[in-house]
Amino acid sequence: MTADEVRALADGLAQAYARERDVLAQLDAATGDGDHGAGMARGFDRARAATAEIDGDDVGAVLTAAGRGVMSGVGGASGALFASLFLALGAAAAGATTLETEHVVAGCADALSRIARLGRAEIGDKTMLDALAPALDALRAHADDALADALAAAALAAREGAVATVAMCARHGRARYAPEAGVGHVDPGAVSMAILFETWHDVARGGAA
Amino acid sequence: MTADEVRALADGLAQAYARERDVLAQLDAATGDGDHGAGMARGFDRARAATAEIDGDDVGAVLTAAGRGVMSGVGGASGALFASLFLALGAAAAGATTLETEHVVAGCADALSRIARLGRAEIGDKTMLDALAPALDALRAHADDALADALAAAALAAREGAVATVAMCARHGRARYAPEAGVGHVDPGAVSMAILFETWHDVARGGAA
Amino acid sequence: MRKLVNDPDRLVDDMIDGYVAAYGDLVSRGDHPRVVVRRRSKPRGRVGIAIGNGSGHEPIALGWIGAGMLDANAVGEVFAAPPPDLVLEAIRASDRGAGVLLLVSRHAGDVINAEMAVELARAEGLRVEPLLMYDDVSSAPKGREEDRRGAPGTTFVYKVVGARAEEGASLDELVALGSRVRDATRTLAAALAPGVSPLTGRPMFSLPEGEVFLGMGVHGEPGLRSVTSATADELVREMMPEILDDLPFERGDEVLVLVNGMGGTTLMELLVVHRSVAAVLEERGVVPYRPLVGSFVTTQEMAGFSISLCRLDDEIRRAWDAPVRAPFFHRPEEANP
Amino acid sequence: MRKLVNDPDRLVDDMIDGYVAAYGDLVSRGDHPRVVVRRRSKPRGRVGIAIGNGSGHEPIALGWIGAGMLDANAVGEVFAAPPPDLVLEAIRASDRGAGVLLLVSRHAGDVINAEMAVELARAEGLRVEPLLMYDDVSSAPKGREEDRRGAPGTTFVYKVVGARAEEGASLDELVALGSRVRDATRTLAAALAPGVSPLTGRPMFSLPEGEVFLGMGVHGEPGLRSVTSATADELVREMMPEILDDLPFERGDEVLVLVNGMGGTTLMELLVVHRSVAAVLEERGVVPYRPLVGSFVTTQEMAGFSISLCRLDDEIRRAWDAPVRAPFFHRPEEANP
Ligand SMILES: Nc1ncnc2c1ncn2[C@@H]1O[C@H](COP(=O)(O)OP(=O)(O)O)[C@@H](O)[C@H]1O
Ligand SMILES: Nc1ncnc2c1ncn2[C@@H]1O[C@H](COP(=O)(O)OP(=O)(O)O)[C@@H](O)[C@H]1O
Ligand SMILES: [Mg+2]
Ligand SMILES: [Mg+2]
Ligand SMILES: [Mg+2]
Ligand SMILES: [Mg+2]
Repeated sequence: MTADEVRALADGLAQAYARERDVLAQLDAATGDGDHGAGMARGFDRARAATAEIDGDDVGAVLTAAGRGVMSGVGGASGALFASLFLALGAAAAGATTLETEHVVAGCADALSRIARLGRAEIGDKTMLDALAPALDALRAHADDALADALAAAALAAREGAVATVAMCARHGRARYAPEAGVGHVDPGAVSMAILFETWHDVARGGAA
Repeated sequence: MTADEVRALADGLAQAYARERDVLAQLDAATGDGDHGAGMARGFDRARAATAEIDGDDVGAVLTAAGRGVMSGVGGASGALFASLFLALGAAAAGATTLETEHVVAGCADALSRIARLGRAEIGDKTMLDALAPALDALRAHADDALADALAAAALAAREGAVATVAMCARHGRARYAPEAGVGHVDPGAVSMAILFETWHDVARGGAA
Repeated sequence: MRKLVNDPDRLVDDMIDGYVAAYGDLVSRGDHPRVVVRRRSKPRGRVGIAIGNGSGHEPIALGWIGAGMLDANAVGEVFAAPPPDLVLEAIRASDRGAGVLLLVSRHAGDVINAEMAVELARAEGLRVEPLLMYDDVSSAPKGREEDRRGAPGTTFVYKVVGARAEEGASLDELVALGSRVRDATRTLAAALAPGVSPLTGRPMFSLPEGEVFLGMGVHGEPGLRSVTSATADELVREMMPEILDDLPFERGDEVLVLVNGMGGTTLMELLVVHRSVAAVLEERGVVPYRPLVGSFVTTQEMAGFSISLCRLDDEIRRAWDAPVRAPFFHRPEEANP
Repeated sequence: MRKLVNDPDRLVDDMIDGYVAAYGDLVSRGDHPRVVVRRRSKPRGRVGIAIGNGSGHEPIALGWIGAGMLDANAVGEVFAAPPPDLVLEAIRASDRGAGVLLLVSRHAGDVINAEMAVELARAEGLRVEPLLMYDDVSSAPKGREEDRRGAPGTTFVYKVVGARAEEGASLDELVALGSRVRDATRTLAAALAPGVSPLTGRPMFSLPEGEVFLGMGVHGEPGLRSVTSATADELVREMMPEILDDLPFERGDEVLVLVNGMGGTTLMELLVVHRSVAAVLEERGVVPYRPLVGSFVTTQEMAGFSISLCRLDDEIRRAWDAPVRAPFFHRPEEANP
């Protein structure tokens, strides 16, 4: 992916989260406070603007700009965590003019450990990690493939991971206080993570966002 | 009326206002804040207790004790005004062992001007004065008659006065803020004044309170 | 349970118990259990400041006892003026040999009971002057100011006479000063939803959904008219001319400002309201001085607010700035500006 | 109109506008429009005290900026933790060359954003230590205190570290002191009715009529269980053992006490509640020191209250007594007791 394709990704994500705003809000309302949809929509709108403002063909710089936009725009528990993902990708790809699978594997791996550390969460705690971790496994399994192919596998794995959170007990975030810790409901942050990989795959294979 | 009969009057009034509590509350709720029934019931219960506590056959002293009970027990706009009536009667009859019509005329006349001064109210302003003033006129017309007979006329006049408040505009108290200043509703304080003279007449003619 | 009450008949006593238990370093019960006084009286030779008022509006009155403000408060039943003998106790408790100023918010019950209390006090040889306070522009037309009700703008009177009494002003000076503050003060309220009576557990009045009542009194008495503003700013812009044009407040005037919450309105909202008040003042060239925002004069959890302005002079300004050590009055300034 | 709002998207900005307009002698906007700071910074060489938190709980945080308490507040959206870059601005704004203590009430969003802000600040060469605050006994069992949520008992930490920072305590001392206050504090809340979201205009949760929820969090998160107490006293007596037995507080202990209203509960009721709290403390032989009653940490107009206790030592006591000049924190004592 070129820097402009990363800009297209930011644009695609802004559209996707605007479209899914109400669904995400309802998922969060079921177990948390209902603001996840608005936060993601606002944050990725900022990310799109940030990537449009930054010139040049350094994909790392564009991803970092996206991370800054997410960071200042989302707020709440998930904002800093999604920002961490983009900042880690930006750091992994710093200076490159094409985003390759290896950058994505390295960035996601770094993000996984950062998110787990910041959130004090483990896999299985019913958070966005439960979508990110299987996506990272899939990326690793396809480390030598083209980015679009690796992302196809990651998107599938992320969505499966998100769906699997329905059976988990929340141990972090506000879902922890939901009746039975939210068992029976999917985790909104995990769904947002699945949407992220799905949109990314769409953009990477040249599809419409 | 002897001092013991004045004690019986206090008892009768306590019973009457306890019985009429909800009616008075509703009348006050229509144009004011609805606390008039509770206030009168509480205040005349205190008046009864105060007259029972004071020994001796000085009717003036018993009436003054009743006034103190009303004063500390009713609260709101009407408490001090009803207390003024009993304090004025007590002053007029100070030292006497029988309450005579002349004491009542003098006491009510004094009370009328005190109440008008304290409340800055005039006759026709839709207050308790609109029951007290016709009662005083009737008492004056029967100044040479026995107390029970004078009170019979006063009770009738007070009730008529209370009923006539239905057409008046309130210029004082909370009824002033009622829609159209309460036109169409009787004034609760005037009704309480009518009840007072009716009960007094009952007790004076030796009837059950 | 919608209200935290034990027995409605004991509510006022329970409240006072809880208050003197919490703030016993500042206030205590007087000789009468329904009179609350400073823990340590003001020095002899200073004028006492007393007030009697119905409860249910806290923190006002009860919470403003302390150096720089009130000496004694006679606490009535919920929304009912305290009887004369109780007000008399508050007058006695605040007398330090230089006379007592009795503050009276102009509502029928408060006025009648206060006047009778003044008679009783004078009969005992006490020196006491009542000061009627009225500031609500909605309750009588201009020119009949003395027929208006007391509203949250009375706060300015409490604060200013409280400060000057502490400094040693005489009773005559305080009557003149308090009258001046009152005559320079105007208030208008807007109610959005009723409070719940702690006695009955029921709403105190009803208001059609979406309507705002302008001129609502502190016991829920109606006033001017109902409006349907869409935003806080629109509502404030509807209210401000009624206040500004009544005195009138003019370009260049300096004013004290109080945005008072009625109980059920959040501080977040009151600050949003203050933003609009400040904007209108600026447009009119009226200059605010150290405004106060908060819920000081409440009607249970009634939703709404009032705006009060008081035109300043130097004595009022200095008195506004003077320190207060009451449990619930607070308007600090920088220590060394 | 049930809420006095202009545009929900501008609510936080409007609130800050109204705040700095009213209290401009004490506070002002920092370099970032969502950071509020003291008008005059603390002297150089003193440790700064910063906090980021979601809005909607006023007066807490925003209202506590001033000498003796906070230096800077990063104001998040309603009930949403502010993002890391905003918290970073608050850290920068409170740095006076001796490091910054960043207070963090333990809620997932606040913790995550604060930790990331700390990383960003350190990357800039700033010295900053986060202090996690948790006091809500209902949110995790004894033994897992560090999994509990922040609740209104965090007030004690703000006040105590604020006072000692003003006096010149070092960052290390403040971390130790703040941890000690936190570890000596316990809170339990009871909710009677939900608040209304200023964003949606709808109630934030629902509660069956007549039920009281014990352990409700400051955003309406459920906690322990629901009860149906008939009186304020019964409810307090149900709550106090959960608090007292958790630390435990023992006979002879001296404690700070906070009875905090959630917004929609009147001061009258809070004082009735405090009466029962004081009675239980007396029965247990636990000695209250200068309690505080009022609505300091709110959840819009949610009805209910919380009870917080903090076991005292001499340093904490002196810091509790120290003066504060913040617009909305107030606990005076007699000038010369
Ligand atoms: N401690 C945590 N570690 C990892 N992810 C978390 C944590 N807490 C919350 N999340 C994620 O954040 C999502 C909620 O995000 P959001 O609604 O934006 O924040 P908030 O809970 O502050 O309202 C959850 O669904 C979960 O995936
Ligand atoms: N200024 C006044 N002068 C004479 N009577 C008055 C005045 N104000 C009120 N009242 C009388 O008091 C009655 C109301 O009494 P009450 O409900 O006990 O007092 P409040 O209005 O304080 O609740 C009215 O019906 C009227 O008769
Ligand atoms: Mg959420
Ligand atoms: Mg009444
Ligand atoms: Mg009344
Ligand atoms: Mg949130």
